[in-house]
Amino acid sequence: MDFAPSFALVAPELLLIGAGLALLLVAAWGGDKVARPMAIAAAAALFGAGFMLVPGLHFGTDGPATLAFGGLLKVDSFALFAKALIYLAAIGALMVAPAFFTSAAAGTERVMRAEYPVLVLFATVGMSIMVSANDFMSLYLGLELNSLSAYVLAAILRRDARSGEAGLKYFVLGALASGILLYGMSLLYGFTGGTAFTAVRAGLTGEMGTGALFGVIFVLAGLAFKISAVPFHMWTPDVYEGAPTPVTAFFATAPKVAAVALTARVAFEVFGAQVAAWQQIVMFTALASIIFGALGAIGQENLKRLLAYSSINNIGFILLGLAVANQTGAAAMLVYLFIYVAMSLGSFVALLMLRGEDGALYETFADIRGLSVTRPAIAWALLLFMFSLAGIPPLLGFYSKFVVFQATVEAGLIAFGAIAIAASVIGAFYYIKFVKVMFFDEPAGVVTGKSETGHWALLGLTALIISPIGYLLTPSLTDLADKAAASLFLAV
Amino acid sequence: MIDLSQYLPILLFILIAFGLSILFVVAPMAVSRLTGVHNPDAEKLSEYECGFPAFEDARSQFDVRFYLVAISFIIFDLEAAFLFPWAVSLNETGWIGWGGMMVFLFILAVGLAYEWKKGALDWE
Amino acid sequence: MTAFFQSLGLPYEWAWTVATVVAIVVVSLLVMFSVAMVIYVDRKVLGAIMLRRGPNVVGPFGLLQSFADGLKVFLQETIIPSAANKGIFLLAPIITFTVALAAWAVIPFWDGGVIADINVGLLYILAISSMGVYGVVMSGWASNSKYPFFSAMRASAQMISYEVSIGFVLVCVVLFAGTFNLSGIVNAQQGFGLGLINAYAVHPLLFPMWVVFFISALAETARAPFDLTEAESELVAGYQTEYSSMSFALFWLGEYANILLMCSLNTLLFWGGWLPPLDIPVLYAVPGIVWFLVKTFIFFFMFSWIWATVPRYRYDQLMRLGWKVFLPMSLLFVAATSGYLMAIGHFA
Amino acid sequence: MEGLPILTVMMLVPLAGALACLFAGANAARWIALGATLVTFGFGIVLWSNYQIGGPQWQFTEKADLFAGFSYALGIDGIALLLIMLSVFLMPICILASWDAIQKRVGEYMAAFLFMEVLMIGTFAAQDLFLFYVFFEAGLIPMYLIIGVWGGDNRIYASYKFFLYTLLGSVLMLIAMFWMVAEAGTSDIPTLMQYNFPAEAQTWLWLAFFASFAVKVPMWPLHTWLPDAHVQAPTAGSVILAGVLLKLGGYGFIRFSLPMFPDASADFAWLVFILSMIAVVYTSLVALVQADMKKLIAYSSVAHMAIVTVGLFAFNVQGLEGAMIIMLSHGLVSGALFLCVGVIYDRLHTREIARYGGLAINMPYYALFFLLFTMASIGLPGTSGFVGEFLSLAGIYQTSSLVALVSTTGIILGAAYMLYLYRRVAFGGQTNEDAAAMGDITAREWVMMAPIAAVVLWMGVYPESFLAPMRADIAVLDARLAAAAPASDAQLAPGTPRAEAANALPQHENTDHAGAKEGAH
Amino acid sequence: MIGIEHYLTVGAILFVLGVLGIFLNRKNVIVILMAVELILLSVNLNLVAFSAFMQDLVGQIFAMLVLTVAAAEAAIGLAILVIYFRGRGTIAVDDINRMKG
Repeated sequence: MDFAPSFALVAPELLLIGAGLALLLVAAWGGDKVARPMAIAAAAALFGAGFMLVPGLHFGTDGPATLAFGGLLKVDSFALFAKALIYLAAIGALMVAPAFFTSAAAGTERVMRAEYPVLVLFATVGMSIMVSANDFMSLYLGLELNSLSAYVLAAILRRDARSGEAGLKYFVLGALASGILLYGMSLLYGFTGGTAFTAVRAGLTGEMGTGALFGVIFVLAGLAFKISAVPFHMWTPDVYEGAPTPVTAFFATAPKVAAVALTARVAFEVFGAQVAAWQQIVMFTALASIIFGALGAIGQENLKRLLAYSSINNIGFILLGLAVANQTGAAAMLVYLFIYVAMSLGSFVALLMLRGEDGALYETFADIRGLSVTRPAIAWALLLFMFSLAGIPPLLGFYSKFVVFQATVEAGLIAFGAIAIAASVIGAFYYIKFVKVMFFDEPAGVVTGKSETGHWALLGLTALIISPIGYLLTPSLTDLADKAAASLFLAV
Repeated sequence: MIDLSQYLPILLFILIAFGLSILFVVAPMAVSRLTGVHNPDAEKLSEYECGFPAFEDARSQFDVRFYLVAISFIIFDLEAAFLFPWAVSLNETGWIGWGGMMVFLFILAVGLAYEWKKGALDWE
Repeated sequence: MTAFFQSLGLPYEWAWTVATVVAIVVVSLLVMFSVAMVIYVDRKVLGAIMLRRGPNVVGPFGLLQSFADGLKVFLQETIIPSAANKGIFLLAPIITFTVALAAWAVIPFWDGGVIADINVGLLYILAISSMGVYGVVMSGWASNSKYPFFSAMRASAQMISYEVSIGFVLVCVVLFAGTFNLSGIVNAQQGFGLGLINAYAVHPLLFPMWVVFFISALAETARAPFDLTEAESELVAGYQTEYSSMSFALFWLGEYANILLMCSLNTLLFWGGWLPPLDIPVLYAVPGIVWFLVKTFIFFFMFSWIWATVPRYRYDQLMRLGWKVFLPMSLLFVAATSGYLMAIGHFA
Repeated sequence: MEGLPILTVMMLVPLAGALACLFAGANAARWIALGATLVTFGFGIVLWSNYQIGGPQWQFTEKADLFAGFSYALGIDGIALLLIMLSVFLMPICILASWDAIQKRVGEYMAAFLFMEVLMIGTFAAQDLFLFYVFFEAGLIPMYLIIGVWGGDNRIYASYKFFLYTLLGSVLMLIAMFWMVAEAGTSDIPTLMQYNFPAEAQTWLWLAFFASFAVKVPMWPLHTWLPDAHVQAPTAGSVILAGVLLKLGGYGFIRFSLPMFPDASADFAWLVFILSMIAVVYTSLVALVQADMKKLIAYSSVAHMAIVTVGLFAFNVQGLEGAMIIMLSHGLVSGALFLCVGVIYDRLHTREIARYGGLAINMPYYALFFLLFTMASIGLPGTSGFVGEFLSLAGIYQTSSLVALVSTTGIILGAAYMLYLYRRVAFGGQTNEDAAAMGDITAREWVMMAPIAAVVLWMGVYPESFLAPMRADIAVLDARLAAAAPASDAQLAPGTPRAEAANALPQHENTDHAGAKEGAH
Repeated sequence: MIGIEHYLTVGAILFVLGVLGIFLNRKNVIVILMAVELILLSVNLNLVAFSAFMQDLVGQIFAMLVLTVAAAEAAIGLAILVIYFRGRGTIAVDDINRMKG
């Protein structure tokens, strides 16, 4: 068996694993002192890995040539799109970390742990495998590699009680989710006779037996946990609040992309023959996520918690694209994902920049009162992000909702789309509360801390992307998303 | 289907050994009751201490290093679990199988090195 | 034996069952008897090295000393401390002894002299001996007393630490033998050393592994110099402190049964099992079981000898040896052995 | 003018101004904003003078394909032209009105206004369904900020209400737009205006659009955001809200609901009528008892806009023309009235009517302007209000005499509350010393008021200038609606034309009738 | 004779026990860890049973994979638990409530 083509296909992952292992040793010998250069090196590795994706993304790739290791992995355009997004989000999470960990915000430790970049790298590799999984085994492997790294990341502030609690909660519910997912996989294996996606798909054609149906439901439930869709969302606010903010920024972006991409792949490539069985479920989940995400956010005082609900809400819209169950919907979903990553990363960077002189983090509404006077640039950026999240044109957030709803309506799910879009107004309520607090209220706390250039760069970049100028990106974004969605539907 | 019948003697053995053990535990208790040596009192039934009653719960906190050992054990024992089937099937997997396992071992060695350097293996 | 019972007119299934049960009982009783005898040997050897006499009162040369001790504990009162968890407290010795006996199910005493000749015998041994930790932990926990608890923690940490290296050592052997079947491993050793010596241990790659295995076996069975679990000055009698009567004796029996098992594994895995030391036809005249017993006894003698001569390790030294010496070393040897075997075309 | 994308330029000028203002100091921002709006107004005049009456329906068209099936398509007809003119005309006045009143965050304030102007021009000029939506909806952001940051005490409640009401309405419209585009295969508004959607689909689409425009117009009972928003917004914000943003709703009806869903419009005309009738009577009565000047004017806006909707759904030329003229007139007049309130608010910092009195004594010019705009609001002949109201009521009378009757009470009540307001503010004794000590309007305020007054009179005396550009477009719309027009209850009994008719022009019966009604007054 | 359905039933029972253990347990977080292991165990049982039933080795390979991951999961779970315990001094489930909302 010639493995050279397979290795070529997974070259980005190999690079990342190599970098991760090397950095692990650096971390062991260098200690926390070298954490910052390590973060830079990790970001460079991610950048390099991302660069390797460019040809495939540009020309589009699908078909049998994308199968690696005897069909365990499938590195098609869809996987490449998701990977690119994941790498970008991970770079963002690395960029914002050092300033946070060395400030008072990180509690008594005030030191960035050298393991942070390593864990981010490993989590990214896990996600990379997830999105290109073509077999339940590789799916599970990637998922767990990601999850295990993520559990540790959530609890990385060892002296901080909230961080520990976040890690514990994330772990317990994450493990439960993996268990449910796995149980579903074992049933599917038994009732379809294989773990490869193609085999399961073949086994699911025609009338579906009870066992297989249970398998499908369990797998979907487990995935819903991972993407924190209602009714499996309860861990999200606690974890987002408790985890250190750079980690939260990471959680809100990269793993979301990976889990959503994975869900889409499983839904279309594995359960593609049983669309009727899952479409209703996904529709319900999408609507419930939109509504409960929006309702839950009302009354929250903690900004990270609020953004957690916001992410649940956004997942609802993303699932809307999935519920459409056609290629347009999948492409819309990917476009939404990209814009969501930009918005969410930007919001968290802005949060990270809100610090007092001693570096303590401001993370409640009371802290950001009158921010437009004290830190106008951050306030304006946050304003853009919030209106964008609310889907108000001409910001790019509108475009993301636009494509998703367009797909929904074109597929004839009009009532569904109408309910969803009406529910999105509830979400707008708390997004504009942000703006209200920052712009209308009198200044309260003195936010005078300085911010790093890296933060400014990231904030500026994300703000630029979601500003109307971002529409310049949309043609190429649409093109990439279309290619990716097409490769997903090649199997169908 | 794998032939499980060759495991039947093992099952029998375990049952018999178990029965024997129970017999050994229960029989003396019965004997001591019959012979009348069974007469416990509070002092006799108190736990062993240095002459005075225990100050605190015996199951108090213990060193976190025990956890570290347990965790390391799980990881490396499972590594061995992967090695066993590999060791008997090298003739079929050949150099590719060997190379794959070496990569696997290398990654674990890196982990071990990290653990070592971080002091997880020290008992000081 | 099945044939014998069949000849008595029993149908095959019944004959097989009866034969097996008889064999099991025989093996169990033999093991217990051997344990009684090696305890006596242990004490004698210790006495001799310390220039004392050792047991010499009960029976000729004190040969019946162990049986007298056994009778004594049998008639003792079983004390269950009031603070203990009764069920677990009683279950702990049962498990210890059960697994110590059950491991013998796959040990071949001579060619074909095995109760269950399963293809993964070695794995079975590993699995069943790992269960021994449960007996220790349960006893320490259930006693609800300080010293047993600490001892149990120590003992389990120690046992699992060395189990890791044992696992890797076994992989090296299996790489050579190509099977997990113990009889198969023994047969593979025939004429291994230059067509002359029936032992794996003579190979330069395997001899260090045997040393590792032997020392790990000492640690695994908590024999001196690794008997920290019952370091009397610190921990009284270790996890058995609260035990009395036959429950106490079961730990004792189980421990020695495990020691014997380790000795026989040394024999089987590295020193040719029932095969004569040299691959010379004339030596095959001696029955295999004799070779097996002799070799096992030699290893037991070494166990006693070490007990009498080597001072006890500190706990940190013990852990360092296990994790920082044996583990990397055995890991390296797995890679080296497999690489070597691939290179010489052993698997072709 | 050929080749110059004038509409885009008109949007780029204030956009550039907005960006400049964001980074400029307070005083510089004021001048930049004034300059930008004046330049835009100048372009507006160029636009109007180059507009060919009787030329092609859509002029100054620009088109560039974008993505997701929609394009950057601009172009105006007469209706859009006039509304754009209204916007660019009011804008410099708004800037002037904020000249001294706004002292904090001037740059951001001016930027918000200029951005608002971009969006208003864009909304009226958009020829693509989604582009329209983008401009339409984006207006929420600057308006939310204007009310919230520079508004009165209760600004937060008002801004929330404004934002959420409007958003809820418009997202439903978005869904309808998606369906329309999927059905018709194009997002081009002129095409869609001629597209015949299935009748049952029209019902839903109409309702979805109605949800958006009814909030925007606003129609009773969705109007409650309006008094809050008007009262809390700064003066210039109120001017823009009343002057232009309310017109977006009317424009939406005339551009989308009526031509795209004529059948549904006819079916739902009764709904519009009932809501409008309630609005006219109810809000007029409410206005009568207001003690807050801005609130009073805000309620009067609701009443006036109800007459607009009545006129729009009259399904005839008079109704449509009347509605358009009311929109323009109301844009000017209510804006001007808010300015009047702003003038005295700037001096005394209260809007309570009772705090003023006898202003005619110490502020004679102010009282004059105020009087003019009050009369225009009432609809005194010779002012712009008269023309629109007359045409509109004449139009609806053909369709439903009952609706016309009820709507007309609005005029009477309007006279009541406006004159009552004027009496309390300008006449009577000078009860408060500080009110009596206020000086007359300044030169800046002259510059704000005088142009509006001039246009109000112009529109009242010679409405043809404003009717002419729209005539062809209204005719097209009327033709489109003709098939669906609901049965009329005005049992028109055509009389026998007299041979010796005073005007020898060939006439419609309608005009005849309208003339008769006028005589009856 | 024991058929595939018997294995599946046991697996399902174990799975349900594990899930219940997570949700109904209010005392100790360690119990939750054990419940998670129970779930994975039920999965392994299913996989191996199916694998044997279908004469297909993939299930057993998958089971090995699950075993490994279960071990890693237990390791990390314990580690997090230790950190949490150090911070809070308790591992009672009801005390995990620093964040509520």
